[in-house]
Amino acid sequence: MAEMVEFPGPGRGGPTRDVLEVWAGTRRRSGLAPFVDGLRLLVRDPFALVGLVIIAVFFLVAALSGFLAPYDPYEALPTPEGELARLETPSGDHWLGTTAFGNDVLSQLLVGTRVAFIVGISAAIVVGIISTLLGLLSGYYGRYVDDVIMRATDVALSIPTLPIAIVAVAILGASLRNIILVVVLLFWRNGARIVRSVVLTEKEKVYVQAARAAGASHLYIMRVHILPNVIPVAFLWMTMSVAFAILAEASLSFIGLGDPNAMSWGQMLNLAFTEGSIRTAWWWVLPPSLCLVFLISSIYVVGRAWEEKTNPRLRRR
Amino acid sequence: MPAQPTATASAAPISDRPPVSLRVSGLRVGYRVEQGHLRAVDGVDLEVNPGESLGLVGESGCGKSTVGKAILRLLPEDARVEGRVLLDGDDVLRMSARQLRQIRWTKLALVTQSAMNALDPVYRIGDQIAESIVAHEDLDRRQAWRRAEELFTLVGIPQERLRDYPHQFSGGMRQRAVIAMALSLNAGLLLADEPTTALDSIMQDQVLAQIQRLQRELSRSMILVTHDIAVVAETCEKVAVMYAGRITESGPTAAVLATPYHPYTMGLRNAFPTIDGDRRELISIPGNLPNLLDPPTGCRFASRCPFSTDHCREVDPPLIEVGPGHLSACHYPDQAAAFRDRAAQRSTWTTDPGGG
Amino acid sequence: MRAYIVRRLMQAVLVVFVVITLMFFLFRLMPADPTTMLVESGLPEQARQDLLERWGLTGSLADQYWSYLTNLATGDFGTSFFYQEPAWNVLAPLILNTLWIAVPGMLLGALIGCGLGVVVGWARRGGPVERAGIFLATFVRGVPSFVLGIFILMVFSTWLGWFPGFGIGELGDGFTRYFTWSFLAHLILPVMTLAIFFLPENLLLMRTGVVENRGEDYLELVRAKGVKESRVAWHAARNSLLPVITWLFPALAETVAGIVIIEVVFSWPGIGRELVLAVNRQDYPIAQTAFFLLAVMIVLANLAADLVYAKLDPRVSYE
Amino acid sequence: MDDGPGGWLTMASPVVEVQGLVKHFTLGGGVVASMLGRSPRVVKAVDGVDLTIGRSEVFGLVGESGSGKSTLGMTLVKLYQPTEGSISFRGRDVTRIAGSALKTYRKDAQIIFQDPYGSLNPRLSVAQVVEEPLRIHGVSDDAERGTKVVEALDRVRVPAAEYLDRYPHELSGGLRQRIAIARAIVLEPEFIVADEPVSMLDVSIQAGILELLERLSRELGLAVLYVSHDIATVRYICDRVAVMYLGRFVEYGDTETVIARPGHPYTKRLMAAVPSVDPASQRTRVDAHPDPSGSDTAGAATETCTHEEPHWEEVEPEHYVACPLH
Repeated sequence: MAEMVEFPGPGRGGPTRDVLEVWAGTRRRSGLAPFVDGLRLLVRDPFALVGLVIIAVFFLVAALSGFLAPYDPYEALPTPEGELARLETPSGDHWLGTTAFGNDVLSQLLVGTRVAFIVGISAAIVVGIISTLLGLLSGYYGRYVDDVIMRATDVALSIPTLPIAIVAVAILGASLRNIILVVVLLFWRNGARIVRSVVLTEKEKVYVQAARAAGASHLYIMRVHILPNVIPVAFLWMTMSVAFAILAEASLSFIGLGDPNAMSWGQMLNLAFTEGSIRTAWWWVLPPSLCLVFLISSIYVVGRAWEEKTNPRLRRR
Repeated sequence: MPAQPTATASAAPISDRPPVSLRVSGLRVGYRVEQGHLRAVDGVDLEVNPGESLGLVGESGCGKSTVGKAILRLLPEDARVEGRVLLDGDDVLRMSARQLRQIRWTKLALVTQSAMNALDPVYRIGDQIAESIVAHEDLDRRQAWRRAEELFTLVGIPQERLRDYPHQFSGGMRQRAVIAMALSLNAGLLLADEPTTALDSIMQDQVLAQIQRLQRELSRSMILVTHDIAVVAETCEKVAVMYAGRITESGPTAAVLATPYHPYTMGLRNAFPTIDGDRRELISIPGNLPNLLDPPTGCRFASRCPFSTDHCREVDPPLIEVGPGHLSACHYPDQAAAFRDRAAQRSTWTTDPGGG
Repeated sequence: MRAYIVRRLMQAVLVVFVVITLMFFLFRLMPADPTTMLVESGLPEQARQDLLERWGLTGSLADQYWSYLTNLATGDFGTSFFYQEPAWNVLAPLILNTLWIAVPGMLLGALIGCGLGVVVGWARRGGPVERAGIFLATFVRGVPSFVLGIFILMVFSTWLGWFPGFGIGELGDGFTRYFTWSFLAHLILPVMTLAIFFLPENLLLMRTGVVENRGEDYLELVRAKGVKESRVAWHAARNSLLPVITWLFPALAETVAGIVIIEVVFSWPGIGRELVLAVNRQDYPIAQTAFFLLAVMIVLANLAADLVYAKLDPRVSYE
Repeated sequence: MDDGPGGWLTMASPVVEVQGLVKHFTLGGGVVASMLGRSPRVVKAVDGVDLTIGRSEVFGLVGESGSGKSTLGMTLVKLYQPTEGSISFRGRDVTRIAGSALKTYRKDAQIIFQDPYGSLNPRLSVAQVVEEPLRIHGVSDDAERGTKVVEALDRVRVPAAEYLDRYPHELSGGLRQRIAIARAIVLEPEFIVADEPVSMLDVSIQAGILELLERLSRELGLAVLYVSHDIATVRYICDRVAVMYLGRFVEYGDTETVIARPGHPYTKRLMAAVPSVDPASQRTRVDAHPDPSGSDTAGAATETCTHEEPHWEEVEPEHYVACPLH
């Protein structure tokens, strides 16, 4: 006897579709689909699109800074008259003028872009990995593991960030490696919390229970059901960490704890500040300031748009 | 402590407002969504006379809650609402924000489903009740609290619990608190939107009994929006059955449920499990709701109706009077008796999924 | 309630203890001991040994840790290399200076930020107010504190010349110490900078909260009651305050970063600037003490936020 | 339970046999909590339950929220570890199994959840959802999985060709629940817990799902535990029913008998609260006046057994009531 069933709904391909063909069709899927979807959503937001373009331009400049820089950023340049080209206003020779030490501002700016990306990206990758791992462990296994990790982040969250960074870099020595290390130590904690909260929501999903009831191992559940939801969030946190790291490096450099061998935007400002040129040499002060603002803000704007699109509670009906 | 008011005396301090009549005509609600224009409600007429209770019943997606919210003008900004909602002759849909504020809660009060969120979690329940009173009457907070105490007595919650926060109440008590709040200004019309859906059966029964008792004692008009026809059968004098944004059948509850004229109502009855009497066969209605982005022409139920004809799929059936106050939107009212017999047999509803 | 406060206090003490311990080990990580600098300036070996002993730098690590703890407990934070004075005496007068920027700056930022957040959150979804509000807030949030400080300095001090941008001005004596026109004029720009630095995150969080609450059922009921629309928004705002306060905990630690930098930019004699100076002078007792003081400030602020939260959210149980 | 529902409980070859099952939850534990000297709270979700379900049988379990009925179901499929008592599956003790023995049991015992919207991962297509258990159990041959998936979909009357590549959000609640059932039967289990499978569905399609469960039980010889808050639906697919209240059974029996002559005050109460769709039926509502204490626990609580061990009485053949208060 035929049984009542809801209709298949408006036909799709009609009843002639071959089961095996359809089955074979379901075999092909891309693991990158969430990212592609996410990117598509981002591109639709004009602010995010502009942000993405700005980031891409900075990235290109960073990659090509060696080619683009007209002078050696550390070289004290002479004027045609043979004197030190000190605090020259922008000109055809020096598009962005020179510093109090006779360095070419544009060249320093370009090299600074590279430093920003080196610090930002390497710190973000490590932060991403650590936060994801700890967040997964804490959220998925719960109980004592969670208790210990979360209490640790509680304490870590009460420690003032920049002061500890200042002290740590002062003691360990001012180098890019140590700055990256300090950034990682500072930002794993927020990331771990964010990942953990996603895991906590995900692991309570009924389909995870169903997979458990079907005998799925922890690894299987993590891989198939939890990671796909964690990765976009972890990726967002990594993106934001790039900004945090650039910001932290700039702050440390600004107060004189930058790597003496890597001219960063923060260091340029530090030099301008300590030389007392802040109020006079606008060509020295503005470019690194604006670069910092545009790069960091662009990352924030993109991150924000991503969050706006992916947080179901913020989405418009 | 104020003197314990008795059940009858308690109504006295509440302003004496007459029950309200409601007449909804040609109500349409649409949303612009990514895929097009979603017609959530597509031409609904309703009538509630003073002191009457109407059950608005239907399944998920039929538009019953949207109708309720449209009456109170609580729909989101992007909803497009057409038609008339006459409350004692005044059109709610054309009121200014100020007029709307004035009639809300004095003429039209809402009892929502209080699963968890119907009450603001950070305010004391007493303050939330007092808020509605102070907004409309020239009373200070203390006087408003006195009224709230009386209302709590009315719904059977100890007065001192007014000082509690919502999370300290159980589901049933929250529901009663919401009812007390709806009664705070003795509004002429109560709109109860799935008021017992989240409750266990025993609690649901008590709350419904209470709603019904208060509605009758205070002679309020009421619209009860629910998916549960049994709840309507026991609580409301009149019923309107909705399907896919339209009313398919309406009339006195007893007549509609005992002698349905619309095949959808027949199907609903057959699908409803009961514990009284002998065990009957349960028969489900095959098929799905039509797509409201692009509704089919003709009767919306035609694709699932075992009796549908080509005529049904082409021509919209109007609501026809089939008995005193009993309307049905089916082209074949004269065959209703035969339909009822056939609808009771499962073979009538059986379809072959492949050939559907 | 009292048990709750006691428990929170215990947690705060625990955090301070962890910070102290962390500090101890951090400073032991130094490649050379702190006297090296003094040796270079011609300190005799005997004097160096005396110094090491006085600073608790002799003996096993456990002994050092113990003497470090006991010294702290007795209020002995060591002697500054640079000032040749007890670190505590150097830093104690600066605590108030820092608070003078921190408290008004953060309060202003939070108040204005939350207020604007409600406006942006309550605006039409996808409308110009929402889009512009979010964009501006996100953009400003990306401005590093020192860049913000430099801009404000350039505009209001150098260019417009409205306010002084360097130092703390002339202080009065005794009770009127902080009530001179000079001091207040010097206070304005740093406070403004901190407020702007602190504002966007408050705004964004408040707005997120309001938007999320807009969809909640209870708001529908509040609106149905026929109260004024502003009152409906107030309900949403009141509920959104809770996540904002939750966020304050981690944010406070970051905000101190802003304060340190702002003190440097405006040459404001506070704990943060002294920390930076000390680090550059390798004056570790001062650095250590300044760090300790900042950490304690954060812990106390966290404690306050925690208590405020408990007060605002009736669902917090005091058990 | 020696004087328990005797012969009614013993069955020639039961699929599932449960004795004295207890599941307690401990709340508020944790390192910090215990350091601070807070003692954890124990919730007795299931507090001593005996039960047998045979081949091709659909056993009904009725109770309100908080009665422990869902916990019992989830404990039976070992999503929770029982605190005490025993579960045996086809004569094999599975109470404390782990590792590969547990994995084998997972193949034999499956569960269908209440929420058809939450029980399917929105990122997976129907094909991927239904084949998941096969993948987990190492059926590595793609074609073999395909055959089994199509077969399971056939059994739940979902046209595979049409639906294999659809995603959950494209499906109605009823279809989703069918897919969830297909996932549950794809490993050919012998025991299924159906935890409120229709309570979130529209009335007009509930019957179809109930019917499907009944047919699958018959065709595949499945033992089914049908858990529901709604005694009315139970009568359509279950021959036997147990009423659960505060972690214990208060009444067992033949479904029609229990519905016709409920013995325990709680069962009476529960049944009296079910509204009738028939306008002619003049049901009198119990206690329209609210509980003066303001508490929610239905009056039954005060009438329940205070004995430590419930005392069973056979009020009529195949109908047992715990501590009946006549």
